Parts: sequence; C-alpha cells; structure tokens
Amino acid sequence: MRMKKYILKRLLWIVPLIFLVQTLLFLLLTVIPGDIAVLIATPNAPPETIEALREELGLERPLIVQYIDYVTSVFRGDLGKSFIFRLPVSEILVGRLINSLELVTVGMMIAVVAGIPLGVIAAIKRDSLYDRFICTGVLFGISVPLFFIELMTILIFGLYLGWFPVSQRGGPIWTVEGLRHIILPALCLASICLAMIVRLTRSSMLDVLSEDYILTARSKGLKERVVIVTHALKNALIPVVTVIGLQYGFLFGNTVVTEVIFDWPGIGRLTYESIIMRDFPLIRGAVLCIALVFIVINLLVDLIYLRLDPRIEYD
Amino acid sequence: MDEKPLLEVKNLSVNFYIRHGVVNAVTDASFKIRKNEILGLVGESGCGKSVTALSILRLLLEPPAKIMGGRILYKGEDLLEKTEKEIREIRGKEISMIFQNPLSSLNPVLTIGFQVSEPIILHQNLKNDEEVKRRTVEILRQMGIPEAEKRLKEYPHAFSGGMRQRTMIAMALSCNPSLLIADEPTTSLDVTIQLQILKLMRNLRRDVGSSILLITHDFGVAAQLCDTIAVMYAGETVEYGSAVDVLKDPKHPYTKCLLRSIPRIDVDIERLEPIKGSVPNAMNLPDGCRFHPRCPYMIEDTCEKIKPEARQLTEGRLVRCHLYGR
Amino acid sequence: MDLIEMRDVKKHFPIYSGILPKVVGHIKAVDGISLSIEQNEVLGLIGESGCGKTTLGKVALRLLDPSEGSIFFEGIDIAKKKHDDLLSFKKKTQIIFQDAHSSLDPRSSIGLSVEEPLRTHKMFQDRAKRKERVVELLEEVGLESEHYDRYPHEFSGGQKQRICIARALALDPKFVVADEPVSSLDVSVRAQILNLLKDLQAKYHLSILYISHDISGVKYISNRVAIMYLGKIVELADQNEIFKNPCHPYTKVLLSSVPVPDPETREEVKLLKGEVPSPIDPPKACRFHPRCDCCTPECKEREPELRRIKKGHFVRCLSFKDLG
Amino acid sequence: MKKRRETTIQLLACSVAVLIVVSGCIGQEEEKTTEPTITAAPEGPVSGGAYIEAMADDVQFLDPTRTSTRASIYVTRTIYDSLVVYGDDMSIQPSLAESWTVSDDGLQYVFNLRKDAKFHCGEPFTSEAVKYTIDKIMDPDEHSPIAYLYQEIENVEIPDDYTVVINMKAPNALLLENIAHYNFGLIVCPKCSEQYGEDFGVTAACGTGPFKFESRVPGSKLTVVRNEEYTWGPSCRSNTGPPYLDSITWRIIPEEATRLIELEAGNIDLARDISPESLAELVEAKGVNPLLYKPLNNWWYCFRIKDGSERSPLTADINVRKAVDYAIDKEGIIKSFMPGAILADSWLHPSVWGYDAKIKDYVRSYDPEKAKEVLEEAGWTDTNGDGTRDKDGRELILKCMTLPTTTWQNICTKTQYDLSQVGIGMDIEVYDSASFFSLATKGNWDIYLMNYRFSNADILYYQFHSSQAPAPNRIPWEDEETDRILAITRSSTDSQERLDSYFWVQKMAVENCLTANLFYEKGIYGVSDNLHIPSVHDSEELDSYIGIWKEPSTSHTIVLSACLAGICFILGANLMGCSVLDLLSRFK
Amino acid sequence: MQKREILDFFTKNRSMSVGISILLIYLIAAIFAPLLSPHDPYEQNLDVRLSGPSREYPFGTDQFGRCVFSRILYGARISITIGIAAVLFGLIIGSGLGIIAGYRGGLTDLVLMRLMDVLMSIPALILALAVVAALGRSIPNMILAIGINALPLFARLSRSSVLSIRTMEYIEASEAIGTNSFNIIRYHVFKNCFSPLLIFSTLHTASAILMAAALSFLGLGVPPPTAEWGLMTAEARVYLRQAPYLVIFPSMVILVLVLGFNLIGDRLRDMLDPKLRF
Repeated sequence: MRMKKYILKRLLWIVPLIFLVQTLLFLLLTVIPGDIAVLIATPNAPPETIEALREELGLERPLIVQYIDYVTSVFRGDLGKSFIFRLPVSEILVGRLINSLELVTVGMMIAVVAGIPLGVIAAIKRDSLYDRFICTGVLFGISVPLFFIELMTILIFGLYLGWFPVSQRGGPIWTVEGLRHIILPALCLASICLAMIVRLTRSSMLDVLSEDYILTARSKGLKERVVIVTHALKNALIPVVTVIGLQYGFLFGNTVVTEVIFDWPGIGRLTYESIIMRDFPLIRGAVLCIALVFIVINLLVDLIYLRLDPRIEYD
Repeated sequence: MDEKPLLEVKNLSVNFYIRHGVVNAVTDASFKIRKNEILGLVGESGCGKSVTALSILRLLLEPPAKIMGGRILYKGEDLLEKTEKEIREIRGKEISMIFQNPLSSLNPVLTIGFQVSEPIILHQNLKNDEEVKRRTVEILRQMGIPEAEKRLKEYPHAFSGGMRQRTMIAMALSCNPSLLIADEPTTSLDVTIQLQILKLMRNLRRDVGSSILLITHDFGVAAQLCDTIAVMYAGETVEYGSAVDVLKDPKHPYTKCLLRSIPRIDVDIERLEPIKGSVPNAMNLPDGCRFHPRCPYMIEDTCEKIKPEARQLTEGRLVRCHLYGR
Repeated sequence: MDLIEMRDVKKHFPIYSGILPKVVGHIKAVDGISLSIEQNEVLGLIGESGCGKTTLGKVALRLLDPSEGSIFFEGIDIAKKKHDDLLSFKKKTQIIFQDAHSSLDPRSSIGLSVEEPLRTHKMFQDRAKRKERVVELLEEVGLESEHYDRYPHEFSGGQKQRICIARALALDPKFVVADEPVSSLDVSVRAQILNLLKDLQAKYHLSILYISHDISGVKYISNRVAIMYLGKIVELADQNEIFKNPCHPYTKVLLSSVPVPDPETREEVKLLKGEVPSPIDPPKACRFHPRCDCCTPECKEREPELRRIKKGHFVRCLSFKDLG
Repeated sequence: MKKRRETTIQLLACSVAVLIVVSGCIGQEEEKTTEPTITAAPEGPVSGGAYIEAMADDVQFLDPTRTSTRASIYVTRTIYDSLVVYGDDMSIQPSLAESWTVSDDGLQYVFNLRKDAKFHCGEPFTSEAVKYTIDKIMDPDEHSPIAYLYQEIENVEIPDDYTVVINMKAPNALLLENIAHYNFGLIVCPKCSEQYGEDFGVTAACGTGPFKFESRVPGSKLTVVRNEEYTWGPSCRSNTGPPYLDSITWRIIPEEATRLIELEAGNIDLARDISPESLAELVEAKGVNPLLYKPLNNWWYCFRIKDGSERSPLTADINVRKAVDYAIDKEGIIKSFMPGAILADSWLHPSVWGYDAKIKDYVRSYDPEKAKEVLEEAGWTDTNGDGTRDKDGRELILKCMTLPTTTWQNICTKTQYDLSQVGIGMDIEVYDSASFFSLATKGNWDIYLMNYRFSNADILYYQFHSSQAPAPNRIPWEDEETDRILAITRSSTDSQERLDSYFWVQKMAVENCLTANLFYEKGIYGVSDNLHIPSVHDSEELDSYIGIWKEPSTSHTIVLSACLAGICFILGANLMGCSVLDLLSRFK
Repeated sequence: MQKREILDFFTKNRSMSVGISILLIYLIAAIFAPLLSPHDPYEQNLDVRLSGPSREYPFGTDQFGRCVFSRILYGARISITIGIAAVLFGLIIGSGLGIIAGYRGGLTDLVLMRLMDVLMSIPALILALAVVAALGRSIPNMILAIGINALPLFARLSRSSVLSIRTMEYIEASEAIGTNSFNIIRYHVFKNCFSPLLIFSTLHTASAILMAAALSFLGLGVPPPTAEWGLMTAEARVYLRQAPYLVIFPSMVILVLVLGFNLIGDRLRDMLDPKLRF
C-alpha cells in the first residue's frame, strides 16, 4: 500500500539524521571547556588523579577514536554508561523519557481540550465581545514568559493556597497522588500552547467558513450548528492537528525550565544537568531521545494529516 | 397567462457595510418567474446578480450584508419576513441552488454519497438508511453519473468538473424543489460539457417540472436556455422581456451595445464596437441613470440628473431608460 | 518564408513515485505537433482545457524545453539552445498571459515592469530615454503617462492587460503568443482588448499565436485556425473555411456546441459521449475514436496523420482521402 | 440512535474517573493509619518513622573507594563504617578499630579491630576487608580519586583476623585524620565488591554501617533502611545500637525555593544546602526552624601570581593584592549574605587543630583609604579619568571567575562594588563548575572566589606546597622555604613543632597576601519541628544519622487537595471523552 | 502612493499603534536610561536592601539595595539588542540560505534543508545551552545561541515563500523577456518575499526575548552584575516569598515588550499578507 512505502521512506531518513545530530553534538561537546574528571575528583586532588580519572572514562583516547566509537555505538544499540551514575544510559533515559512524555501529553491534552472549543466559538461569534476578549487573552497568553507563570503558580497554588504539591512526581497519573503532582506543571505548559491553538483554530475556522461548500451546505437548509460541526469543523481541524503535532515536538524540547522549577524528573532537566556535569554519554543519549521523539512525532503528524485529508496522495 | 408568478422580486436593494465604506451591491432589482419557466438574469460581473440570487434564499451573512428594502414574493409569501426556521424549511425543499465553481462547492473531506443524501435525510424523513441510499443512487443516475452505486464512497477530488456539476444538480434536485437557482453553472466548464449541462437543465423542466432562475454573463447560454431574460447593470434590472424580444430587438442602450460588442460564431463581424469606459465602482455609483457615462444615446441634462423608472412598454416588457417616453 | 516552424514537437512531463523517485509514467501534453506561422499572420489555437495548448505556446517560446522535435525561428533551430544564446530569439518574441494581475509584479510600479525588457536587453543608454519609450508605449495601449509610477493593484482588469501588452511590445517583437488574453475580463472590456490586439497586429505586422477555448473570440481575430485535441492538431484551415465546413468530427461537435445568442436557432446538437481521456495513456490509434460516432474499426488500429484535403486545409481523420 | 451511544460512552468515562479518585483517596487513608497513635510529645528518643531529606546535587554512586563528591559522602557514611572517627571535640575516637598504636618513628600503625562487627551480606568484618579496601584505593588501575591521601603508605599487613598493620614510606601525622575524615576511611565488603565488580556501589552496596542500601532512582530518589543487627556504633556517639529511624530517603531537589516549600508543606523532614538568603524565611515559617552548624567551610579569594597560558595577571604586583584585601568589606558581605558567619582572620577555622589566635594581628581589616594609599604609592593612578586606575598603559581591571549559584554571584557582585569604590575595576565571568576548575588550573585570571570544607590543617600543604602546582596550588606559590616548613608539618612527630610551622606558613601567606580570606560560613539546614538531631559537629555534620529520631508526624491536610484533584480529573475525563467522540464520529 | 496608504492604515488601526507606542516607550527608555533612571543601577546600598516599592524606589530594591526601576531601564538596552540582533542573525543567514535553496532547487535544496532539519531536531534550549556552555556566557554568545535557533525557521519560511513566488506568472514573464536568474532574484523574488520575512521577524523577536530570559533564568545568560531582565528574575527566585515584586516587575516588563512585538507582527500580517498562516 502506498502508505507503507511513504513511512519506509521517512524512516530511512532517520539514519543519516541521527548520524548528523551525533556529529554536531560531538563537535559541540569537544569545544565545551572543562570535563567531568575535575568534578568527580575533589578540588584539592592533584593533577595525576584527574589524569587517572580521565583515563578510566576514556577521555584520553585520541579524538578520532572517541568519535568513531561514539557514533558507531549508537547503531550497535549500546549507549554506554553514564560517567556519573555508572549506570547504563538507556536505563536512566527510559524512566525520565516517560516522565517528560507524561507531563507534555497531559499539558497538551489540557491545551487541546480547552483550546479547540474556544477557538471555534471565537470564530463563530466573530468580532463579538467574546471574540475580542479571546483574542486579547491569546495575545497575553503567547507573550507571557513561561518561568513567570511557573513562579507565580508555585507562589499562589503551592504556597499560599497549598492545594497542590509543587515538586517531584507522585507516581503515574491514574493515581490521585500522581495527578496532584502533575496538575501544576501541566497547567503551566498548557498555558503557552493553549494560546497558540486557540489562535490557529480561530483563523483556520474563519478560512473554512468563507469557503463555497459552506454556502452549499447552508443552501441545503441544514441548521447552522450542523453546518459548523459536520462541514466546517472537520476541514478546519486538519491544519490544527498538524500544528498540535509540531507544538508537541516543540514543547517536548523546551520543558527544561518547567522541569527545573517544578523539580520534575524529566528528560529536559536530565539534559540540562548532564551538560552542566559534562556527562557525555548521558548528554548524547538524552539529545538523541529528544531528536527521535521529535522525528517520530513529525512522522505521526504527517500520517494523521494524510489520513484526514483524502485529497493528498502519499508522494 | 397572468396567474400569480411563482417568484416575484420587487425593488430589492442590498448594501454591504465594510471597513472602507458602504457598497450598494443591489439598488433596484425586480423581475418575476412563472411556474415551469426559465428566467435568465444576465449582466456583467459586479452588477449584483449573484447577490440578488443569494438574498432570495437569505444566504447573505447578516453582519456585512443588509437587505435595505424590496419584497421577494414566493407563492404569495414574502421570504424576507420569514423566520430563520421557516427559511430553512424552504431551502433545499422548495428552492435550491447550485453554484459556479464545482471545484470548491463540494466539501473535499466528505464522501459524495453523504453530501447528496443530506437534504434527503433532512427534508424527506425516509424510514431507514437503505431507502435514503436508494433515493441518492436514483437521483445521481438520473443526472447522468455512470455507476452511481459505486461512486457513493468516493471523494469530490476524484470527479471531473462536469461530473461535479452533475452531482451539485443532483444534490439540489433531490427533494424536487419547484425553483432551482443556478448561479453561472457552466462558466468554468468546457464548451462541450457546458452543452451537456444545458441540455440536462432544459430536460429538468420537462421531467421534474421545476422552474429555473439562471444567472449568467454569456448571452449565448441565455439565448439557448431561457424563456425570458432580465438584464442587470450596476445593481438594477434595466430591461426585462421574452428572450426573443430582448435579444432580437433590445430596447435599452446597454443591451444594444453589449450585443454589438460580443464576437459571434454565426455572424462574420468586421469590427466589434466596444462600450467605452469600464463597469462603475459600487462604492460611488454615478447619479441619474447608472449607464449615462458610457451611453452613446445619452440625452443632455436628463440622463445625468434624473434616475429613470422601469416603464412597461408592452405586456411583460420593461425597460429603464428615458428614451422611451416620460 | 515561415517566421516560426515547429516540426514534430513533443513535450512529456515525467511522473515520479516510489521510495527512490523514479519515473513511472509521462503526461504527454504535446505529442508530435508540426505547425508553421508566417510573418504578419494570426493563428488561432482552439482546444478544450487539458489538451496541451498552453504547453505548446510555452514550448514555442522556449519557456519549456521540448522533449523532442525541432523549432525553427527565422531558419535557426532553437530547440536545443542554452539560455545565453537564446537572447536574440527572446528579443523578438513575447508572451501575454491570461491573468494580467498575477503577471505583473505587485511590488514594482508598472513603469518599471514595462521598462524591464528594455533594461534587460540594454536598449537605451540612459534612464530618461528609456522612460520616454515607456510613456510612448503606455499611450499606445490607451493609458496616460502619469500612470508610470502607479502600482498594479490600482488598475482595473482591462487596464492591467493593456500594461502587459505594452510590455510585450517594448522590444517591437516579431512573434507574440497570447495565452487566453481576454477570458478573465468583463464582456464589455473584452471587445476593447480584442480590437487593440487587432490594430497593433496590423500596425506592426506581428504574427500572433492566439490560444483560447472561447471559439467566437478566435474566429474574430485570427486568419488561420488550428483545433487541438489531447496533444495533437486534428484540423487546420483558414478561418472562414473551417467555420463554413468543418471536416473533423471533433471540430464539428466543438463548433456546433457553442451557444449562439440567437433564441431562434435552437436546433438539436449531437452530444459528445463520455469524458476527455487522461493524457497519461491516451487511446491508441486515432485519439478521438472512443468518443467519435462515425468511428470505423480501422480508426482503432491505424494512427491517422494530418492530411491535406484541400488547399490550406488539413485534417487528421482516416475517413478523408489525401488529395495530394 | 447515534445520540444515545454518545451519552453512554460519556457516562462510562465519568464513572471510571470517579472510581479512580475514590480508590486514590482510600489508598491515602491506609498510609496514615500505620503511624503510632500516641500523640503526647515523648521525652526520650522514639524509634520508627521514615526520615526524608532533600539535597541539591545528586549522589554519584555508593562505592567509597571510587567516589568523593559531597552528596555521595552523606550517603556512604550511613552504609559503611571507618576504622576511626572524629569525636565532638575533633579528637580521633575509636570506631571499627577498638585501639591503635603508632610506632615512635611514625612509620608503622597497628590497629586492633572489633570482633562483633558484621557486613550487611552477613560476612563477618575482619582485617582482610581493611587490607582489601586500602589496597583497592592505592591500586593505580582502579584510578581511585582519593589515592593521593594514601601516597605514603608502603603496604598493609594482616597478621591475624583482627589486627591490621600499616607500614608507611615516610612519616605522615595526618594518616589517622585522613582515615577519620569524611569517607576516606570507609571499609567495603570484599566479597560483594568482587562479586559486583564494576556495579559495586551502583546497583548494590554492602558495608558495616547502621543503614543498608535499599533502592535508588538516579536523579530523583535514594533510600536506605535500618540495619537491625547494628550494635557496633562508635563509643563517642550518643547511640551505639541500631538507629532509631526506619529508613532514610534522600530526594534530589535542585531548586532551593522548591526545597523550602516542600519543607513547609511537611513532605520532607530536613532540607540541606539552604542559602543564607532564605534564613529569614525559615525563621518566620511555622512548623520548621533553621539549624545552624559550623561546617569548617572557609571562603576566600585566590590571587594569581605567575603568568597563565595567555594572560599575565595584574595581581602579580603585591600592592594590588594588598589593596584588594583592604578594599573588601567583609562585614558587609556577612551582614547581608552570610548571616551567622564569623570573620576569617587566616586560613584555618578556629576549631581546627593548628589554628593560632596570634595570627589576628597580621590580618588586614576593611580600610578603603589605606587601599587607595597603597595603590597611589605603587603608581596606580587614574590617568585617563575613566574611574579605574591604570599604570603605564594597562587598566587595573581584574578578571574574576565564579560559579553560577546565587550566593557566589552575590558575593562577587558585592566585592566588585567595593573595589570600584577604590578605583579597581572587576569583570565577573560565570562558569559552571566543570569548566570553572579546569580554567582555574590554566591560570588566565586575576582573582577567583573559592570555598572549601576541610577538617585538618593539611589544607595549607595542598595550597602552598610547590609540588601541588598547578592544582590545587593555583596561585601558584613555589618557594623552597615554604616547602621545607610544610614538610615538617607532616613528618615531625612533635606536635608543638608542627603547630609553630603551621603558624609560620599562615603568617607567610598573610604577609605575601597570597589570598584574601573572607569568612567561615555558618551552614544552614531547614529542619521540621518533630525531628531531633543530637549533635551536629564540624566534620561529619549528622554523624551517620544514628542518633537522629523523629516524633510521630501528625497528618497534613491532604484530603482537601485529593478531592480537588479528583474533581479536575472527572471534568477532564468527561471533556476528553466527548471531544474525542465528537472527532471520531465525524471521521467515519 | 503605497506609503500614504500604509500610513492611513496605521492611524485607523488601533492595535498596531498600541504595539508601536509600546516599542517606542521601550526604545526611549533604553536610549535615555541614564537620564530617566532615578539611581545608578549598579550602586549598592545594603541598608535599604529588599525594601518594597516606595516613592524613592518606584519598583523597590533588590538584594544589593540597587534600584530595580533603573536596572529595568538599563536592562531594556540589553534585552532589545539581544532580541533584535538574534533575529537579524537568523534573518540574514537563514533567509539567505532559504532563498538559495528555494530558487536553486535540486541537490542544494535537499542538502540545505536536511541541515536545517538537523538543527530543528535538536530542541532550541538544549542547542542554546550547548553553545553558551561552549563559548562562555556573554551577550554576543547569547545572541549567537538564540540566532542559531532562529536559523532553520527563517530558512524554511523564506524557502517556502520563494517556491510560491516562483510559480507566479510575473516570474515566468521575466524569464520570457530573458532576464537571467540573478536579476530575477534581485528585482522580483527578494522584494516579494520581504513581507512574510518582516512579519515573521517581528513575531520571532518576541520569542527571542523570551528565550534570552529563559537562558538567563537557567544561569546561562549574561554575567552579573549586568542589569538584564532574565538575570534579575533568576537572581530574585530565591527571594520569591520575601520579595515577590523582584520577580513580578521584570517579568511584567518582558511581557509588555513581547506583547508590543506580537501586536505589531499580527497587524503586519493582516495588512501585508492576509493569506500567510503559520
């Protein structure tokens, strides 16, 4: 079937992409001053100890050898051991990846469930008071810095009202404890992409409502509500679905600040800490994870897009 | 001959309020269609013929558009007074409409079967899905779409221009309306396919018995299909009469000049006589007779100042021009 | 001597698909056309949408590279030439598009747009002389000199088409391709542009390839008319000859299906069966045979060529003998 | 018929949500009931209770022979024991080694071990384990980061199961202190270490300590549980038997504000690494109070004397160094950023052996005018009138390096302002810790802020002995006289002689103004009221948690937030259900 | 002619003028910071440390007793320069690559776009993290880090607008006249893809400023004691409970500036290119 060939074509592209991402990352890592050996040894340790530690971590090998081992090991599926924790990188990453995915998914769900209806209503009641109110709200939504929202949420919900805990993860979201812990960070993440989704749904809905086939639908005598839901909504949601996918990828990469502030054990924070600690295998593993998730999401978005819009062929 | 007309539009006027100012799209449109008759509403683009058609079914979006005055009598009742719910009853059941561009008039993401069956489900409350499907296939086959049964599941983009227009007509006629409004149905089609559609519409009157309001800018199409013709210019109906009278013996200067300025296939024309100037802008229409700046027969200081009334020359023959007496 | 002669010109657009993009088929837009246009002659090209008439126009001007065949312009074959040595050819040829709005750069004033050909071919040294020439051209097509600095969006459809014509005449070319110049204009304005084209053609002895699906417009303006169907010319004759007695079955149906604005002449006209076949794999032998009602079994095997049945009248149909 | 199907699915979504919430609440209830119900405030220590503590940096791993980061030390001290420990008065007290004798030439140490100690895996504690641990640290292939402490050890002999003899190449009076200090002396279980090899300390850890390793989630949590058979606690501690606490959990919370909030919310019992800025907050907050302790932590600015690889330092000129020392307002820093800290007069903390109060009269105090005079004399005048002094063309703008933590940046900004008052410019460059130390070793700077925790005077050896260049002697100070005196501090057995030589070195450092010592920091913990910590003494802070005990905690108001969470969940599920349904039904 | 039309559009259009007035206020604040600020932003006064907003200190004082209001004025300079410089960096290099890829097509297009994919697949903040960690913390490095993130976005946008312009007939008309591809780019392509780029740059300046603040927040921004909004918020994090205004005022100032840019960007889009959606 054409779809399978299309998916294969996209997946084939992942191999060179991983290779390129690896190389770029390796270049960056060699340029960064300082190394982990200095951190592990106490500041008072003499240079010989640091040399010995570098020896053990394999940092003394010539750059080319390190690079080749570094790149080929990914394709062998062995991401190596973290310098600090001495645990295999894959073990650490799996848990953290799931936490981040969980946080971003809940955030995204809140944004979508709230965003799409708001956008549709704003489009239907165009230029009414409601529409103007939504538009200004959206403008503020995309202008406010994320860390400000987070600090304020911690201050208000965490401290003064004390409704929800502000740190750590309380377990999977189907337990009440897990839910209590995820609500605040998810709400903050939702706030930035909620504005984007509302604005996009509104503009794509306005486009669709000005199309000819909406006029045809009305000329058949259908109720306005039916025209909106059956005819307009489906067409309007196609571009929205694409952007939600892209937004998810974008958000997934940028949860560092949220995870640091809410002490959420996600992969964003792991990357940030491992860069600070110069833990090369962990950095490489985390960035690869994020890049892979990004690619898979883009592929999913395209497939959903093709599935929804019958006009486009898989070429 | 003069029992009550099926639809009569009297002095309709419609304005559009947009950011840059007020557009008076239709200032004084009046014509009537008798049962089982085809009326051609002919005029250049921007003369308000589409707006008139849309205002009959009240499909104009209220915020920018506003119907200033006039009456639209359908079977004696004025459509402008009807409530939203009543108008919805009429749309698709009594009066239905087809549009110019078949490419964008069908919803690209819904199947053909679903879109055609929508009015049937709504207006003919048949018992079960099976009956609706049978009726849909029947109407599609009637409109000349081959293997209609198989095509229900397909999407509009798989159809050619002609097939899509046939689907539109099937959709419009699925509830046997007594009036079909066709807004430039064949403009975007090739000549040969245009002929097929015209032939199909001519047979409608015989098979379904519905009268048709055809809106077009092509005199040839109007001549081949319509019984009576109304010519519109800058938002007004300037001439009304039977097809033969209007085309053979046009009275209004605009109709005369227009007929002389179009190339003909059946007559060898040495030199076309174009009408000077261009279509007036609906934001600031010239006062007096709208056509006076471009009219070769303009009478000094009457045509510019006084707005001509629509006078009745003979039975069923109207013209809006000072040349024909006070 | 013919100004431009096309011998067996073909243009096939490849279709790619599969993981490593490989060609799976061709859209045979122009499939073997031999046509010649003399100096000071208007050749009308009629055909339904999708028959390849626009592609032929663009190939003639080398906007598209022909897949096969040769094009002789003033005796020189320009089919295979590269861009730089085409400059002299491009100086003598011009094109007018259908949608005047999108063929004028919205961001530059019309003076600049009309001046572009002069600037490219370095006709005049200083700007003043060039501007003077542009103003002269604008007046030629019925616009005023103070329109020089205006932008395209401030003009009506008819005026924009006049600007395009002025731009086409800037280098006083010998050969102009007009691709549906009037079909996007209002009826009353259409006549003005047709007359303008006719006068300019007479004044500068241009030869025009007038491409359109509006048959009455072609009849009015052209000396000779060619009918195109699915990438091939099926009939070619003088203008009054072809309208008086069309021979090819397709031409007959095509000309008779044009609605005449005379309510009395409403005789029944034969309808064409079926739909236009897809140009990717056109029917074998005579391409019109699936829709032709006087189709013989022979029509299904043998491919007819364009035969001369009378002086200056060519038909591609087996039921007509070649009168030599 | 379509309508009905929709509503049923929505109802289903709601009921599932309600079910989950209820089960969650019930789950909540059970946890609470296991607490002992007696609520009267008990006087004596009560055993039981899960003790949770929050730290900023993460634990590396738990093999004391291969790690030395501060966070790992807190945990390894609870899992392993060392031969000797520091008493409250910083004297060496017996722990696993009951008694020990030192030969008069200081070349041989003989330890007699306890007989009742056992490893977590059941192996009895013998001298063989001590030999195995020390050999493992000294073995070059192991690349142990603390090998340099045991350089002078020749070899370790074990005549019988419970005596250990350590022979030294050269006398080093600090061996006992190194063993007692932090985690250097912790003994690992040889059997488990061999068995797990590389993974020892990563996935499993086995020692003789009061707590046993239980579980760990890297980057977020680490838990140890009570070792029931533990009876061999060091005699100097208040509790030598099994610890009172059931378990200890370390939670990694990098964000200080979040640590404070968790403390006040009662989710954790103790918050480490609290910066002085939050002291005021801790005092006001109810249910918690700050616990101040003296962590033997000295803050100082180190000057650069010799040329670095790309830059010749301005501080090579001693007058500049003196002027900087005069110009720094040490009291101002203490008052606003380091409440509770005591002004440093020289290198050693007053309670460290080797400190001598006589050093006070050599120390320079805050005197901006004197600083200006020193600079004027040295020829540093403001010729081009841009507010900073310059001399033969070179502007006096010091390049200062610091870490990104808020306290470090605050101190540097304050110093920058102080120096600008006397006409000395300062550019602050912030580096994260990895690059900070390696750039410091390269030497392309004039001044950098440093704080280091040490429990014995040997720090002077590392800072000023020429053999220690380029690191940790980053000044670098290379002078034979100093080297000779420093050798005496280590080799001589006569303590008075060592005291005099320590004093000489400190006097030399102050006279040459090699560093500008600021203050001795007062460590701050946030501690919840129902936690009782017997003693926090300088070197080991919470002395392996044996003595700590916890009152039974009262339940906090979590019922309210549980319901709120439940409501949101039901609402969300419902909304989700109908919108997904909406989309699905449209796409058929 | 076209200028006059744009001018009267401004006056009629309220939110555009709001956006522009916000930007003007910030520019004035940035340029005349020394005159407007009541105190020297770097002058420390420990006695009035952490005092709330008062007549003498409109926005209160920070942990060093420095006047927050004057620091915000000085901070305007840095934040605006970082935002605009990063976007210019992305605009010039990014759209340059995009136009070449769009117009040339074929292999160069494939290679360039795949490189952009690589940059896109590494999340923005992580890339900035690595760049700042590698080159050290300074304003030019921050500009470089944020600029690199903007690169792929500009490249994609300019490539897609060039592709859409190429299909327009006036390009085909120029080719028919015989103008070579370099002149076509110079005269037609560049002018027409200017408006989508202008719109995107205003909107992206907004997100560049937010990114700069986020970088400082993570301790990777400008070194102390520079007065930069992101750094001020980061430093004030510890005093969240004692002095919340230390976090609120800088963040509010960032919010209003970003709002200004968004307002202008939205109106520009409606005015210049209503069809442009992203």
